[in-house]
Amino acid sequence: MKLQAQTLACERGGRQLFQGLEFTLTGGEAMLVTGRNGAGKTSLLRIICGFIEPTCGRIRLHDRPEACSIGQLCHYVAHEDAIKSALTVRENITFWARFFGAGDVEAGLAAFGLGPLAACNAGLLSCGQKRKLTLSRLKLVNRAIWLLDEPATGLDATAQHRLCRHMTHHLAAGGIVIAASHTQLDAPFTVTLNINDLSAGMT
Amino acid sequence: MKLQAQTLACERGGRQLFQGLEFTLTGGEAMLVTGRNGAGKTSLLRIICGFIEPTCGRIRLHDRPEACSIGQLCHYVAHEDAIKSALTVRENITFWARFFGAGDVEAGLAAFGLGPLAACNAGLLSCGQKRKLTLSRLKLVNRAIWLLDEPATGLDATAQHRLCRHMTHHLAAGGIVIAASHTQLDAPFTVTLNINDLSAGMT
Amino acid sequence: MFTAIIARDIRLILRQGGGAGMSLGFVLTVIVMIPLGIGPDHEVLSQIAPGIMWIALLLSVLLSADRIFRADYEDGSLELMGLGVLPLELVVLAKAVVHWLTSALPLSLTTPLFGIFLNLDPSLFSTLGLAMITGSATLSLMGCVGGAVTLGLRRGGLVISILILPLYVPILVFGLSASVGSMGADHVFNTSFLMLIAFALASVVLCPVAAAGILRAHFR
Amino acid sequence: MFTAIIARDIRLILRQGGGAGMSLGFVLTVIVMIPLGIGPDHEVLSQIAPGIMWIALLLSVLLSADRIFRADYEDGSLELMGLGVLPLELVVLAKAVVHWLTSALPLSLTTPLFGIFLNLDPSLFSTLGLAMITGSATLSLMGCVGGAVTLGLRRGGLVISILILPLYVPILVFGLSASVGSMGADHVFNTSFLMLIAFALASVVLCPVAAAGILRAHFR
Amino acid sequence: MKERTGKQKLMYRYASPTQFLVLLRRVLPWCTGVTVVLFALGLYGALLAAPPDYRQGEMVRIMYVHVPAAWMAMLIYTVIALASATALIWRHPLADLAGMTAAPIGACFTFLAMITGSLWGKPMWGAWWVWDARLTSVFLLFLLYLGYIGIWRVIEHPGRAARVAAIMGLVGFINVPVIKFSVSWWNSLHQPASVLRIGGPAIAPSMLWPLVIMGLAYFTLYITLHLIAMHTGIVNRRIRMLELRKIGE
Ligand code: HEM
Ligand SMILES: Nc1ncnc2c1ncn2[C@@H]1O[C@H](COP(=O)(O)OP(=O)(O)OP(=O)(O)O)[C@@H](O)[C@H]1O
Ligand SMILES: Nc1ncnc2c1ncn2[C@@H]1O[C@H](COP(=O)(O)OP(=O)(O)OP(=O)(O)O)[C@@H](O)[C@H]1O
Ligand SMILES: [Mg+2]
Ligand SMILES: [Mg+2]
Repeated sequence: MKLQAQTLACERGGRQLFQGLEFTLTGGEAMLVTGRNGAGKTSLLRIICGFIEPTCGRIRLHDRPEACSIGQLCHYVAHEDAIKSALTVRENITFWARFFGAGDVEAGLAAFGLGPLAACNAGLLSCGQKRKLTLSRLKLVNRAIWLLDEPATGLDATAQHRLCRHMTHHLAAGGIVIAASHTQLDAPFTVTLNINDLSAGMT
Repeated sequence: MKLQAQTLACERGGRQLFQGLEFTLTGGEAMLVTGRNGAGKTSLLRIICGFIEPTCGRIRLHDRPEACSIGQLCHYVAHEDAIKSALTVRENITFWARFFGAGDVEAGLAAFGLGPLAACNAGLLSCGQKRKLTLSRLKLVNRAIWLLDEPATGLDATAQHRLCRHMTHHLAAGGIVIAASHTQLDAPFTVTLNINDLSAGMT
Repeated sequence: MFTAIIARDIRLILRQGGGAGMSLGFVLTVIVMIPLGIGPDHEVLSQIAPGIMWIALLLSVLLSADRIFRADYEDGSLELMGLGVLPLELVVLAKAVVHWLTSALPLSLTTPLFGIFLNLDPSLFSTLGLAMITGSATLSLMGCVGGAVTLGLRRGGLVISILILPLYVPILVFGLSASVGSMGADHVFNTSFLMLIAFALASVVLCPVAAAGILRAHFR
Repeated sequence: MFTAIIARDIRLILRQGGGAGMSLGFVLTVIVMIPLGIGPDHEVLSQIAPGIMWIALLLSVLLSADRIFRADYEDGSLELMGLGVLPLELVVLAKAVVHWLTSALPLSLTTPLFGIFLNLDPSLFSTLGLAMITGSATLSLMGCVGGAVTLGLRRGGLVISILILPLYVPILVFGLSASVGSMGADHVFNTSFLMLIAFALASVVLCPVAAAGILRAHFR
Repeated sequence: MKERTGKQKLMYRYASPTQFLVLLRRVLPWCTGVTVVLFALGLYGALLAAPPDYRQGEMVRIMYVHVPAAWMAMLIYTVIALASATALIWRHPLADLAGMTAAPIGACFTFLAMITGSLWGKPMWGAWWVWDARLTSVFLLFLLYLGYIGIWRVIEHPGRAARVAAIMGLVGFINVPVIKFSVSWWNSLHQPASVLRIGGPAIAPSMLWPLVIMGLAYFTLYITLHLIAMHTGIVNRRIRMLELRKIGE
């Protein structure tokens, strides 16, 4: 499997965010995307999973494991949590497990130690617990590409450590991880992409 | 000015989060609150500004600068951003400046370098830019106590540095800062309170 | 600070295409559907026109009540307003004023226009409009109480309508009798109209207090 | 996956007191207000009852359409559903089914109950209910299109009513004639009813495609 | 904790949930017994002893079910209002519980009054329902009950729900007379009172005593049900606490 970006350029609200962005990641490689606020990290991740079209260039996936779109091979963890506050933790996880198709609910609950909170109403969780719930989607079904947008927001040290372990496992299993983050993540990133360098010279 | 917590205990959803929590902060002192996810950091800040009643104990403010409630002396920066996406950055700031009473809009815009984005629609800001907008409320009017709940979420290095500088200034002017954070903040904290130690022995 | 809230909220509503537009759209829908639904008979229409106008007003206020505090609650602004120097009761009052200005008032002012479609007796235009303006002040204030209650829920629809309906019925009754009273005995108009004013005054005092109490409960 | 969405949404709606409750509450409000607004005269009530029931149904569907996708859009769930194996068109269809099950169906089933309050002719209970069930399927599907359009706006009220109203009018007309047709010539009932079914079938195909297209545009 | 005055101490002593449970268990069997006896007497009086009405015939027996139910509907809302006021002023958890548990019972009695009234109305007026002043206000009272129950059901956070329900209970209570007043005003305006004549001739003693006994029976029934509901409520609350503890561990 090989994920390749070719001369990507992105424009939002009439401003050129970056241009000439290139990278190639093969299975087992992880990329950390950095850059100042508003540089376009989120936009890049959204381009990869197909929500935004780049103004120029394109994303290609070679040797894809299944015949489907890139988006359908991605786990995308956005800033938003996609949690229903009226459902319990377990119900939230179960829904995504069923939606993604035969996901493993128990694995999801165990991924960030949410087991004891399973019967708890998701609306009452603390900020970090919500983030854990969001991240536990990663372990529900196996998808080749993980796109993580500031995954560590609000996580305590233990949870951050767990996240990094999951990333490492995923890489070891031949997956690809692309994470945008301002904080230091302990995962074995092979590439670091600083978007600031690719901006068209504007703030 | 002296802010004092006496044998505070807090219960949420029938569970005891912490008990016997005590601290005393005088003007110029800063406290960092740490603890694992769900330990009760947010709850503590909300108790201080009066949104939640503690099950036991109380918060007292001695030598208060003005005759009003503790909440009215606080700048509370929550997880939520309190930003209207239909208004521009400047309009958002102007509203809070007027609401808090004769706030300084230009100081707010300058605090985190949002000047160039002033005419931009707040709904289109990136995550970190939104956080900056939220934090710029701190510089609109002068309030003695700053309660910051994970203020650095999503901020890039420059902005984090700016935030720490503002905190330092505020302390130098005799203010009090209480910040809950999982990431390292460079501000001169005089006290660190780890809530985990005060929990009633439950997760 | 009071005016800051009013100015911001009006701007927000203008920009988001809600408020006036929304309630006018709603009433328009009702007015278009009524002749289709119950037949275009002039006599019948003209007879039920004041009632329909009032019901449309009530429904549109009822339906928008749910949103008075929702956005501010969800993005944390409302909480911050609780830390302001302005008492929360006045914040509620400001919200009620905005709600009234943007949803009830435009409706009351366009009564003649809509009335024409329903074959409303032109002599009723002014009394109906006046009664609607007065009555809707109470409706907005009570709407604030209902809106505050349903904050915890995402779709408080049923609860809000069941809670507010009993509060609205007296307004409907007196408002209607104030509007059409001039057709019959003149004193009825006056008494009912005075009742509407009395209700409005009472709710200016009571509703903000009740709503603010409920809001505080939601901050926990 | 299709059923996962349906199961979750129904559970959500049950738990949040929205959906069925909300539309029932709305219709209840209308039913209480109508006699208060236009007088409790038995004859008149019974005459306009079918029209009122239909209008109440249309309005309640119209008003809840705005919320079909809103919550999922705002918390990012909708986006994620766009990355699922299930085509977005089917996601829309699932949402429409839920909307229909929870807001239009309960209303159609409780027609007799509400009919009693409005002194509706009991011989109309079954035809009215049946016509409402069929017609409301189309209403829900079209509501999805409207709901998708207004996602960008916070209060899409006016927009949605103006957009969808023209689409709803034919349903109102045919639905009404299907409901009361049995009183007069029998073939009217049949033709109108067949038209309702035709509309429903056409929208099952067209509306999800349209709505899914609009949703994709919102993901940008 | 706040200092308590002597009076409050007394109140807290009898109103502490544990004390209350003890009291409940002692009183409940008596209440049940009295209710059964009164109902036996009342039903005998209503169905057998009381004479049929000269105009309404046997139909009049519905009255013995209908009228006390209507009385209870009004009484229980008053209880809710009192409980709400207590909850707001003294913040006592038992007051919240009292209001919460009274509402469904009140709603049932109101519904019973409406159903029996309709059953009576069909032969008397030729319609199941008319929008007469009294009926309208009963219907709105029913909605007030439903709204109050809805608050408890729908707000997830129990503490919040309690406060909101207390405020709305009071608001509703202020509103009841207003509704009553306005609706009769409206009715007298649109519709002469002569159209509907609820009730026939003045009540004869032979019909009065079964009615009074049925009234008492309904009252004790209500008391019994309310006590049971409060008992269940307290026990449920404890179970929930235990479960939460378990989640915590
Ligand atoms: C659904 C329909 C009805 C409802 C909701 C209803 C409601 C009530 C209420 C609330 C009361 C108590 C009034 C008070 O004590 O002040 C009451 C009493 C009474 N109702 Fe009804 N009622 C209905 C139908 C009827 C019908 C059809 C009849 C008989 C023709 C009837 C006969 C009576 C009588 C005789 C009393 C006792 C009168 C008194 O104590 O003043 N009701 N009803
Ligand atoms: N309104 C509420 N009702 C019941 N329980 C609540 C409520 N709010 C929070 N909790 C619970 O209280 C606990 C502490 O929450 P709090 O938000 O204070 O944690 P925190 O220390 O800020 O955690 P984080 O680091 O994740 O932000 C959590 O377990 C949460 O589930
Ligand atoms: N829908 C949109 N329309 C117009 N401009 C947008 C839109 N979304 C984002 N932008 C702009 O694009 C720029 C980049 O946004 P993006 O969210 O990609 O930044 P980011 O690198 O993720 O920043 P952060 O570190 O703050 O999360 C920002 O300046 C933002 O204002
Ligand atoms: Mg971002
Ligand atoms: Mg927190």
